[in-house]
Amino acid sequence: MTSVRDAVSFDVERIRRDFPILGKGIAYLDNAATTQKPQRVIDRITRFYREQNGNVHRGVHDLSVMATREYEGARQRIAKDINAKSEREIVFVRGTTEAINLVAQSFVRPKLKQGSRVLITAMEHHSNIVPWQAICGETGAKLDVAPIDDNGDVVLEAFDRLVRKGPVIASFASVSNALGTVNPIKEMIEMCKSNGVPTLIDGAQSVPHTRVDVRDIDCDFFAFSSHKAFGPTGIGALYGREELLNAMQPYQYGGDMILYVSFEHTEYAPSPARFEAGTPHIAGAIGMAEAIDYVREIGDFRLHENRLIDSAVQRLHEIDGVRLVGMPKRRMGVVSFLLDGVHPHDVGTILNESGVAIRAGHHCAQPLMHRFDIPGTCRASFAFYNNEAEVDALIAGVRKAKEVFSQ
Amino acid sequence: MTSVRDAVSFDVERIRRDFPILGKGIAYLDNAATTQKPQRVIDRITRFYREQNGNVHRGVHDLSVMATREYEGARQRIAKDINAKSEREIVFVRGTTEAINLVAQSFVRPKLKQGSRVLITAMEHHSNIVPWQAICGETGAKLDVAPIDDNGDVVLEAFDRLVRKGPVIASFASVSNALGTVNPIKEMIEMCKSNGVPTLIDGAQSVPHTRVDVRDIDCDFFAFSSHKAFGPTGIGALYGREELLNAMQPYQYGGDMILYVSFEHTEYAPSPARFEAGTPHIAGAIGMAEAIDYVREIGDFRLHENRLIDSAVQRLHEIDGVRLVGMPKRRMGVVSFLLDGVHPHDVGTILNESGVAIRAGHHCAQPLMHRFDIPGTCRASFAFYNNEAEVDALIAGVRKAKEVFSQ
Amino acid sequence: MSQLTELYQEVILDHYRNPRNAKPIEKETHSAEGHNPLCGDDVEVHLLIEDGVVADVSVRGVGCAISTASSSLMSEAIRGKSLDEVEQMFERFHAMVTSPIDAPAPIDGLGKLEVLAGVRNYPVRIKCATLPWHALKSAIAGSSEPVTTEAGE
Amino acid sequence: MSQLTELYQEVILDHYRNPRNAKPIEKETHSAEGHNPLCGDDVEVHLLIEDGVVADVSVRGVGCAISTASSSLMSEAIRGKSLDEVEQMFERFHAMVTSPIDAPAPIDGLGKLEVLAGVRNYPVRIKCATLPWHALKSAIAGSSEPVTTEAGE
Ligand SMILES: Cc1ncc(COP(=O)(O)O)c(C=O)c1O
Ligand SMILES: Cc1ncc(COP(=O)(O)O)c(C=O)c1O
Repeated sequence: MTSVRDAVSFDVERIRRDFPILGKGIAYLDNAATTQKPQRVIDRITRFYREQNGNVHRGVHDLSVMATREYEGARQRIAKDINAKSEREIVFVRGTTEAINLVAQSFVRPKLKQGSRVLITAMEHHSNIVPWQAICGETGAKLDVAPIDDNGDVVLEAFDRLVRKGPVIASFASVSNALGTVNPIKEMIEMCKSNGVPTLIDGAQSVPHTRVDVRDIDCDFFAFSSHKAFGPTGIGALYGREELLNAMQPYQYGGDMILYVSFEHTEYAPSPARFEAGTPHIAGAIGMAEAIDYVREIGDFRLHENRLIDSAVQRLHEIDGVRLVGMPKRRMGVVSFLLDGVHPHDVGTILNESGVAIRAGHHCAQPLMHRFDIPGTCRASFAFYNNEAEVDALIAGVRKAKEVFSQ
Repeated sequence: MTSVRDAVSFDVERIRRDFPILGKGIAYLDNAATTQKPQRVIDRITRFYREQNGNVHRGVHDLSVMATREYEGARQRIAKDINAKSEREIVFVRGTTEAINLVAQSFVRPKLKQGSRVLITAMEHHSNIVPWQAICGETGAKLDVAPIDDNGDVVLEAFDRLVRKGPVIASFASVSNALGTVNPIKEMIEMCKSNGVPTLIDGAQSVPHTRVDVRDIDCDFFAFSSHKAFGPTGIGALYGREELLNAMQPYQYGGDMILYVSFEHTEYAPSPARFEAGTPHIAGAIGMAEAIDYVREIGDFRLHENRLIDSAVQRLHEIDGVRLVGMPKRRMGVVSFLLDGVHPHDVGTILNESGVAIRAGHHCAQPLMHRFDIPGTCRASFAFYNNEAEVDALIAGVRKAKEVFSQ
Repeated sequence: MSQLTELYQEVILDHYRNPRNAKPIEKETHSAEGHNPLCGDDVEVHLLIEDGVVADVSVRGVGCAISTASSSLMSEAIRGKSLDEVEQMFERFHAMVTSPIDAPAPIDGLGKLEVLAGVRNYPVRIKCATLPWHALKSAIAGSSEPVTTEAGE
Repeated sequence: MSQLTELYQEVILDHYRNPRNAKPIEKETHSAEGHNPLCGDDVEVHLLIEDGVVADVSVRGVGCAISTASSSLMSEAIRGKSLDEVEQMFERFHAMVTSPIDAPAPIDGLGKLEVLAGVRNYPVRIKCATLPWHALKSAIAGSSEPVTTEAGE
């Protein structure tokens, strides 16, 4: 792969060739749902199964040792990428959803009682709403929702006010999957810290676009999914401060997460083993680390991505009858919009006929849709491998939808 | 691939060529830990990522539709293979461990109170012990353990007696991963049914060797892992009767498992969506189904496997100083043994030097080891692709270990 | 006619823009709701069933063109029909929208509803067309559970 | 000498078969347990520390040849040593068994313990050799938690 190059020289056409699914006639603008995989990641998975496949931990034979080394190496790679203190702060999970459920069950739930609070924002994904609802419902705790303004930005004063009520956790997205809002997470975490409130960042939508430094933002937990960051399905990571993780209850129970089992008594291993009962998704973890390697090597694509998004926003805005949903101060990856008199789902179908893949619907953010009093939006979401020709296709498709519905 | 052929014509040398990792000088006899993958399964995963990758459900564009079709098709394939009534009875999970945890949390836990009982056997894997310990500990329920005899067979009268105490569930392995014991699950399930006791079968070790018919055995739940059955890591299936699944609490909360979310109230979807919060391991499910297709097409390998196991048992038995652990009435896949005066771990290291991959240790079955008053065993475990030359290598390796330690 | 213009033909757009029978009815005996989580479509079906006949009907909802038009067309089609006829219509409609695309759609006895045959070409949209029918069926069955298209169809 | 015969050399097999200092001691001031979930090894270290010196020691356990021999050799090596010397020995031992295999092992000052250098070639077995040392350290530190090699090494 290419070595680090500067932003100006980011060559998207060259990068596109690394992705076998691209260039087959589909303008893939559904990256917030899942991303495409570079051949290198696919090859890495293949190589694992062809040459290194064994079960991890506790094996004395070479394949098991090799698989363990690669699996634990992947953990170290991820720890380093997000600047965790140690690889023991990285727990492999199925994805962001499982990571949030893990924190909800093992960290938050035991602390909840009647009158406790949990704080989220009005723009969260269902995965960052429903786990909290469930445990609040079970314990009589209250779920506080920090409001957002009409642009789709969190109202910080209101957030701060809710932080001061002392929730057991504040859990919020770094980037909204439905609006593209970039939250000022450093500032928000700072508010939480100065009130002793632990934080969980749902990083599903920022990780594909920007590198996170968990020690710099100083969160307590950070969750993300590999499949949204150019890696395989079925794997993701939960970062947690080691001292918190080791004080938490296990999440699932079984092989590998215990030190000692008898029928009378069981001792649990420290993190990360404590949270990884059963055979993990070994190939997934390795592929996830490979995707990180790949992304770190292709150079700085932020300028390219920003230009693309700006162009999409601008050009959609110019179409008569298009209304943008969310005009946040800072945006990443996502543009949500509506076309007058045409339901998003119909726009989606017509765009698909034109070879443009977008998502239509509530984007697993129904409460946010209620906030804007709409049933859903059309969402175009971008990755570094998208290009201006794909924005052209998007614009042409929207115009086509307008035409079909103006009969 | 080849079409169905009869047992006599099962050509192991030909089958071995389907597995790229075989024939590289390692006699892989650690199949109970994880199995190797045929090229066809690897290719299927590659094809998904290269041509069909999209997020499942709710997408209007072709890639999402295709991914959904393949993912749900995999579910149907699995449902058909195990003769479930409907694909809605198949929940995708990370593996057997997660499947058992799911049943423990969502089906059993809400029914437990002080004095309730849960029934397992003395030969269970930690994954089928610790989840029950955890919920029994939390609720004051009692974990009953049906004893096994010196041969490693469940004492059926004792099992029956414990069934009559009316446990909330009886959960037991179809085949022991540590001893190779084939449990008479049909008979055991029958005992449970006639006492109204629901059953969960840990099928991790039988599925790689024999086809299950869940309606014939008439269990309520059945759990297994793909990676132990020639498929990818990070995926497995829980079968459950539809009416039970739909009456159960969700397991994890998030996207896709809900019908409707507001901040006040959330409605859960029926099975399987109810239990599949978040983006699933799409490639894994597809690869798992492909592995099933492969295995069903290579012909009947039971005779071949049985001969191999019989030979290993026989030839190990002939070595002076070797003691077999477990002499069950029926055996599948696994031979556990000890070499006098040599710790299993040292045997494992020496076998590895001789190019033979076995497992040494407690096999995540510490209580079983206590039962036999041993710290662990050497375990050779077989799949259909093993051959007599690999048994030769095993025997040679054990003799070598004897020699090294007889200095 | 391209598949797209077949799907979004004028009759459908007309029913989408001006859904019939959307006003509340004065007297009702049966009702049900339906959700399609895919589109976020919601539909409510209210019926006045007298002597085994659909004497009055109201169908309301927020939805895409297909589900809205399907609701509206359904409301017209079932008014005055006996429950047996409605049941038959349901079966026929279902058969039409799920029929294989390599043969002509079975449109017999469906009348105006045949304009929805184009949905066959868009498997992911079939649920949009059948949502009001499922809600209808559930209303007639007297079930109080909201129906959903989530669990397959 | 092959790697295997280096690993399982006579001294090691001897200490495996006849572990030294395995009898309980009469008076003890410090003790700790260690587990290696990989092998199922268990070890107990009991110490009598007087005036900063290991005056008596007992190490018992069930384990593989490597951990048993390492326990036995350790017990001999630390008897009569000051805590500082023991600490230094721990560091040196650790450095030896984890040293890269492409250079000679650093065996300076390790005396008889050097017979365990062969473990370097078996990364998966290093924990076996270090288990008793970790238990020792934990005993000296007065920690009551059993140590484990699970969480890395
Ligand atoms: C009998 C049995 N049950 C459960 C498990 C756990 O399976 P997994 O690690 O795939 O979750 C295993 C695998 O080791 C097993 O052999
Ligand atoms: C902001 C956000 N959080 C959480 C999730 C859930 O991620 P996953 O489905 O990978 O568990 C998503 C993905 O849709 C998301 O966009």
